[in-house]
Amino acid sequence: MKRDPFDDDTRDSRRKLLAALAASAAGAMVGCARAVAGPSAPPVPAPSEPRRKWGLVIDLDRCARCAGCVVACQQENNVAPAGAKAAARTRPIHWMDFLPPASGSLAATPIPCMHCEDPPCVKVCPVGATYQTAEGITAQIWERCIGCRYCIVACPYSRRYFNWSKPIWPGDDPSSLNPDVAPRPRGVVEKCTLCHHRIRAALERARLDEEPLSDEALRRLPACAQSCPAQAITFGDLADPASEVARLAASPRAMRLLPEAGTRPKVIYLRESK
Amino acid sequence: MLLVAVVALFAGAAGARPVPAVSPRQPLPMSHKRHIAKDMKCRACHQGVEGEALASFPTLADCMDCHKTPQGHDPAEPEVRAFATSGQDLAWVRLNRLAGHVYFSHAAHVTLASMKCEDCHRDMHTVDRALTEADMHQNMGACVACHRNRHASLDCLACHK
Amino acid sequence: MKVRRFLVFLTALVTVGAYAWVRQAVQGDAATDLHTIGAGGVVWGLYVVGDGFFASAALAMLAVACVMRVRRLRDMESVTRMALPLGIAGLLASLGCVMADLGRPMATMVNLPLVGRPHSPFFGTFTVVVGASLLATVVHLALASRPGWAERAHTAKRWWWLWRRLACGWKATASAKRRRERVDFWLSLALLPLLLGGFVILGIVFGVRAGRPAWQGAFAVVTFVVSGGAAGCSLLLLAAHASRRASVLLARALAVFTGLTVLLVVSGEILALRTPYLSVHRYARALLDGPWSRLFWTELGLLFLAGMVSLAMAWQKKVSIVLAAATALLSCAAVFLERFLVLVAWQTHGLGLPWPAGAYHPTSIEWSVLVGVTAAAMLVFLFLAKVCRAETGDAPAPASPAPTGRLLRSLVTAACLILGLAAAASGLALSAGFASAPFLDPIMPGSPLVFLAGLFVMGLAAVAYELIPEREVRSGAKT
Amino acid sequence: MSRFGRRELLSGAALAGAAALGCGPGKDSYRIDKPSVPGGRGRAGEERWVLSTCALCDAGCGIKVRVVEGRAVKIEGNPEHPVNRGGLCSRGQAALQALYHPERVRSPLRRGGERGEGKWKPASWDEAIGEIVAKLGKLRAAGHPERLVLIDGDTASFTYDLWTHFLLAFGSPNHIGMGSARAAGVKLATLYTQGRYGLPAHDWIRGRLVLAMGTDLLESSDQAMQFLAAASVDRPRVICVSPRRPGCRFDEWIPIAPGGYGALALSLAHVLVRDGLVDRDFLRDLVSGFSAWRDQAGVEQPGFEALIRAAYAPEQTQEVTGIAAATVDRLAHALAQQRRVVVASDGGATAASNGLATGMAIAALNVLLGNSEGGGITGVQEFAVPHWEAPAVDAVAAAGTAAPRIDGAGTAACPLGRSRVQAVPAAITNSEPYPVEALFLLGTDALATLPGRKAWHAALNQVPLLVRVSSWLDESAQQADLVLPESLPLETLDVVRCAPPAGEWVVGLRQPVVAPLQDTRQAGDVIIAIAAGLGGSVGRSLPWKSYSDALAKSLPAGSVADMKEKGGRWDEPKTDLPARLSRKFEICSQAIAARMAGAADSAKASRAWPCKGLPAWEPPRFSGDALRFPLHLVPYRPVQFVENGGRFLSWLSELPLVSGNPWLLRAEINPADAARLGVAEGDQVLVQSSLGSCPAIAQVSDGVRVGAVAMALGKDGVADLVVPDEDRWSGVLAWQGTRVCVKKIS
Repeated sequence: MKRDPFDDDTRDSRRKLLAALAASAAGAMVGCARAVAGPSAPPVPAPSEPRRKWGLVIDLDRCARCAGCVVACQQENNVAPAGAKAAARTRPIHWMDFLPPASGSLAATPIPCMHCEDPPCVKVCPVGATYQTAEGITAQIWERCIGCRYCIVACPYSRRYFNWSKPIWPGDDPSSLNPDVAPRPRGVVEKCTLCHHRIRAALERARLDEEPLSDEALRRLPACAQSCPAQAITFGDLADPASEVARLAASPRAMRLLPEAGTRPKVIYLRESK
Repeated sequence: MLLVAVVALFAGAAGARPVPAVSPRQPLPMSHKRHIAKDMKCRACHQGVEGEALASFPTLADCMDCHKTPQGHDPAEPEVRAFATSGQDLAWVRLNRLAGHVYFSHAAHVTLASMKCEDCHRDMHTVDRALTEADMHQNMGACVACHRNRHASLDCLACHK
Repeated sequence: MKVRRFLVFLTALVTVGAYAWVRQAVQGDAATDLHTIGAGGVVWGLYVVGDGFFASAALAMLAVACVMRVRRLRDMESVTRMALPLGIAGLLASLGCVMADLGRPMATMVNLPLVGRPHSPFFGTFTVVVGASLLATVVHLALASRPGWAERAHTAKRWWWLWRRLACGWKATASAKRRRERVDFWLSLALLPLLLGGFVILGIVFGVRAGRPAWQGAFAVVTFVVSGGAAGCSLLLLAAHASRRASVLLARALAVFTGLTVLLVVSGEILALRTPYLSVHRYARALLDGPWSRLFWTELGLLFLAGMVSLAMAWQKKVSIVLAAATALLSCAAVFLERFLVLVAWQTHGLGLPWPAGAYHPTSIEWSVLVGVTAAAMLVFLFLAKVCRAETGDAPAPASPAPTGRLLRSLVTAACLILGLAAAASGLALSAGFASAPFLDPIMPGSPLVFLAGLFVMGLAAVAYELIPEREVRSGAKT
Repeated sequence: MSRFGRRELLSGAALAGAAALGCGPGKDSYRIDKPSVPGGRGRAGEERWVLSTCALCDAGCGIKVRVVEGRAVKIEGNPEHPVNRGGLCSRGQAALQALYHPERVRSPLRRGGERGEGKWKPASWDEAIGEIVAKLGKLRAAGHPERLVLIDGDTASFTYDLWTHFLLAFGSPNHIGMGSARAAGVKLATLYTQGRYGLPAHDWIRGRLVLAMGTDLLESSDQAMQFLAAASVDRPRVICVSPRRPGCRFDEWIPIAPGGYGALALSLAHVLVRDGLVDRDFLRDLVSGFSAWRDQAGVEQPGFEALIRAAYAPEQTQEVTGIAAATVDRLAHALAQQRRVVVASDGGATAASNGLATGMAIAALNVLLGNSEGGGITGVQEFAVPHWEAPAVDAVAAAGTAAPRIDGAGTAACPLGRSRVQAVPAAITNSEPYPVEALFLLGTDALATLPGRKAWHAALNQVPLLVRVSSWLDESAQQADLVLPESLPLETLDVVRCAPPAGEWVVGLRQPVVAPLQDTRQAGDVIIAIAAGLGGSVGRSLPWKSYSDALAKSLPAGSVADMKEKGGRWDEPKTDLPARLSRKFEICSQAIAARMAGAADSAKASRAWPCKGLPAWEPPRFSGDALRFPLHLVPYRPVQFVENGGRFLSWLSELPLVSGNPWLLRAEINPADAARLGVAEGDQVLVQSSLGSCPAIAQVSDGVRVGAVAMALGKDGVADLVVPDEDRWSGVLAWQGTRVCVKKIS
């Protein structure tokens, strides 16, 4: 390989390599030592930030079932349309979906991932591709996933989707893809991330501007909540008693889906009232 | 011990993974050394570095802010003006590219964590041209190690997207 | 000639399966009839059913064989001997099914050994059931076949050198035979908990699903184990037709297993019909008179028939090869259906939320892969059965003085056992990570591999014990 | 250090594994490699939000578009915009998919083979416009400018006004809107009772009860966002009246027989008057024609009160509405009790042979409820119009404009209508009143979305020059001689009239969010280029260099620049509603009387508007033999319905609002009917009308009234079932007036 005459980091890279070798050896040893010593300490959140618990409240009374949130989610999260052919085989992906009305109920229910406090999907993942973040998001790391679909089977809400084939954008043109979200390859399970990239950006922006992130700024943060014309979807920190979501979650209309599953969802519905 | 060696071997091997062999030519033979010698800061040209995720490259207009008039005796300097008159876009070739599922914010690292450019990039004091090869060989191990040392978030979602 | 034609037929089936698998690999899982759950489909289909069927049958066969070995039933030797290659073939088939099911098999081979999580039943299925049982069984079979190999090293015209290498130092001395037996006993005893553990884990995968109020789950675990026993016994019955006593014993066991399965399936169904949970009730109705009713009643009918036939054989104390084959076919089909219905019908009709009911019609690709895997497993079995033949003069070991002890052997064996146990335990502990949240990674990457390696080293204890020669024959041995 | 080097291990092992298997490391499947952008991508990572106005329906919601490195990547609602206040429906967001759609027409196309053969030759804009100019020039030279016909679906944007302007100068009266196929029934009712053509503006925010007539509020695109935005503050109670259970959230659903809305409205009025639930002072002051009155000749005329008292007791109408008298009583009392009521309707209720009368009856009900006192109608929307100098009209143009319209609107055939697009095919085929030489088709895929596909097909084939202005090679474009690809709204500058709630006045701005991706042009630029090509008085009438120049002149100086900051112009929302009615509400429309008087004598004799301008409701007329076709077809516009090119947007097609395969066409049918017909859920059925047939999947649901079959428009084949009958006065297309039968396909 022809080397750049100005590039003098050949030595540097060797040094780096050696350093990496030493570091990894040390790391492995410390790892062993730690394992013997006991459980490793969980990563500490930055000291100034209180522990948050993100949640969504969906007001079924306000929701008019316009499905704007569905497209907003697909657009924001680079969900490829299934296309007429694949959809004919009922394999569309909708992180935000609509649950058909149960008998006795009047209308369909928008249903994102419930971000359970005790997520069954996390328990069954054989490789730790899905886990719960410190702030309560049930996350999925695409590259980890091996595609066994155990999490899909375990999820009582069927809120996980498998990429049955390679995602294909209309005309193979990825122009409209959101650069903040990685598209998922074939054979990987994907799911709602509560627009964590938007949360991350908002937190970062707030820290850069040196202003605390207010509850008002958070309420419409995820794409679904932002798009909702009736403002039926509210996002926020359930752990903060002053937040709008916490207030709504305390409403007598509040309910959770399948409470008997013991999953304790952090997506809370407000019953239709009238 | 054997296992440790294997781990180390893997780690080293992956860390030294080669970057693409093609050396793209940059549109201008811009000398970092001379700019830095004039006491310019990195952010003067890489404007996004303090407030945005991407550090970004200077546009032709940014260059022409200074180079409308000759600034020194570099024989290459007239090239930038020639470029401006030709009407072409100044298309710098981006060499350092993260994996597609990694999020990295310059603002978070430079402004919030007060890291220096040289902590990750090479020192440009001595480089007499624009980069023709990626100068970043960071990998996840390095990211995680640094995050751990600085008590930054170790959450997967802190960096993955 | 007949055998050769059969081999050609099997090879053709394997080729078809391989072709189908390649097509699936190219097209993606869209080539199957698996769909998004809740949107009218199932995410787990034929492959996982096959995995459950093969694994449970194999585990059952191995368990039966181990019990016989542990009880030192000498005249059951032909059965126990067949059980090992059958078990290996079954475990390999289940492995094949899982690999065909995975969305990213390549990533699995990297990620699972590196960051596998024992919390997941999938880890259990994969490493304990398939990996560990397979390893142990292979060790077991290899050791048990050494006398046969040694004999062949003398008689065979071709390949004698290979047999000789494989037999590596087998001397048909009385003490060696005693040692052989002892190894068999301990290996079987060690395998039993492993097999039972695997059984339970698989039963959990198929039965109690995390987070679901799956009422039928409580029964499903037991049903899974019992029906697995039925499938295993029926297959063993086919293999054991040479030994009358073994056959009758197996027929009796089979009758019990099938009867129990019928009982469990029926009572499970009745219970499910009477639960207050809408989803379980829907599932039960789908079996009783819904879209799955035909398969459900077929399953019960097959089980009943198999039970009747085996009962008749046990009663008559006579087992004909035709009847044995028929029962094997009947009960295997029934158990396969049981797996299918528990897995698929539950996904189509048993969801907790009011998603529309689903349907599942496996594509030709799925069937081809399944058939290919089955055929490949049969080939493996035939190969192993041929290679690992018992020696002809299989006389019981004479009551000779106890084998002379040897410090080195004891030391190495003990070291292997302790080291292996330590590695397996620490591997398990490390990969379990003791809830080192937030991301539930093993404390050290690769610890699942350590766990497996530990198990392997434990298996090596048996090898060491058997291979390290007696002091007096040291000069003759070539270990 | 417990998790050190996980990544390395993974990738290293992957590399080793890959190497062992003889293949190199794969491409990074997570990387998004975007193609280059015309005009450069800007600074790396550069990101901005551009304000604009949505164009997927006539509501005109404010949008903001996220543009990263020169590409639009997300559309969101503009939180400041008074129409939608930050929200955005699925349609508006799908505009992004249109922008980057691979099937967009990339440059002007000229037909290269027979019509409909699908052979195209790319042409330059100069060639295409040259061809049009040559043809139009000949028309004017021959003194027949009226033979140019323009069918235009987009009335919201100023481009529509520019076309009108152009046609005036050119000399054709044939600017045919799509109103009769949409909400003209409601708009004409507003015209004849309140004096302005347009949807009534409701005070959604203060309305506490919404009575939705023939609409589920989401389908009624013009009003959906106002309703939703209002619901975001405090959701009113929603009562839906329609044969099909609405898809939106509702509190009560009253199934009604198709075409019975007017009778219901009059019955409700009857109960209100009978039980003394109306505000007589208000009616006296602000409403004319409620009680008996004397006309100019001094003859006493019966008022609205007499009409409803005589013929519209709930007991009298229950047969035609299918709603029990007790229900009507209860409903009327609920309305009266609530006071702040919005009686909403759109094209759904009025798309019947009694459309105009139905619209007037609903308008009357609104007024009877005292809605102008807050909570309901506050008048009609005030629309912005461009301030251009009147076009120069020469003799040819004057003569041409004076010619009758080919769709017969305003003539004896359709005395009270403004346009009648469904009459165009017959007019072309019969060359009645004169042959059509050139047809411009804009904003609608007439062949696929309007009923009577065969007639349209024959007619389009007969036109010597058919120009389709469209982004898609849709069905109508397939028949065209020239396809002119218009720039999409996200690529162009335009000014649009939005449909705000009552008391507000909103003009939206569309601005180029991204540079045009293909060789496309804004329709306004095309008009100006054609006018310039024609020269003479036409050229002088459109003196602008470009459409953006014309826009700058259409509004006060500097407006467009200001609007770029906000995404439009609007007053601060008025908090001191109610704004009073702008003029007296004429329950007994003098405008209708005047128009009827003006119509030809023969028409007067044969087709006198009954009841002298009162909402003279007649039972609906249905096409098709009741014995052979026993069921009523209820075509509806689902949430994802987009008139122009909607089927190209897969996001919309895949909305999970139906279970199962969203791409399939479903026929929703009541379980009682299904049992009678032997049809089960999921069966393949054939829906037949006297005009055509179309296969569908049966969806057996109690969400459809007995005797009705509901099918979503926007999918192939549904429009073909509809027999294009119409209201004989207003020309409103009777979408709801077709009988069908359903057969199981074995």
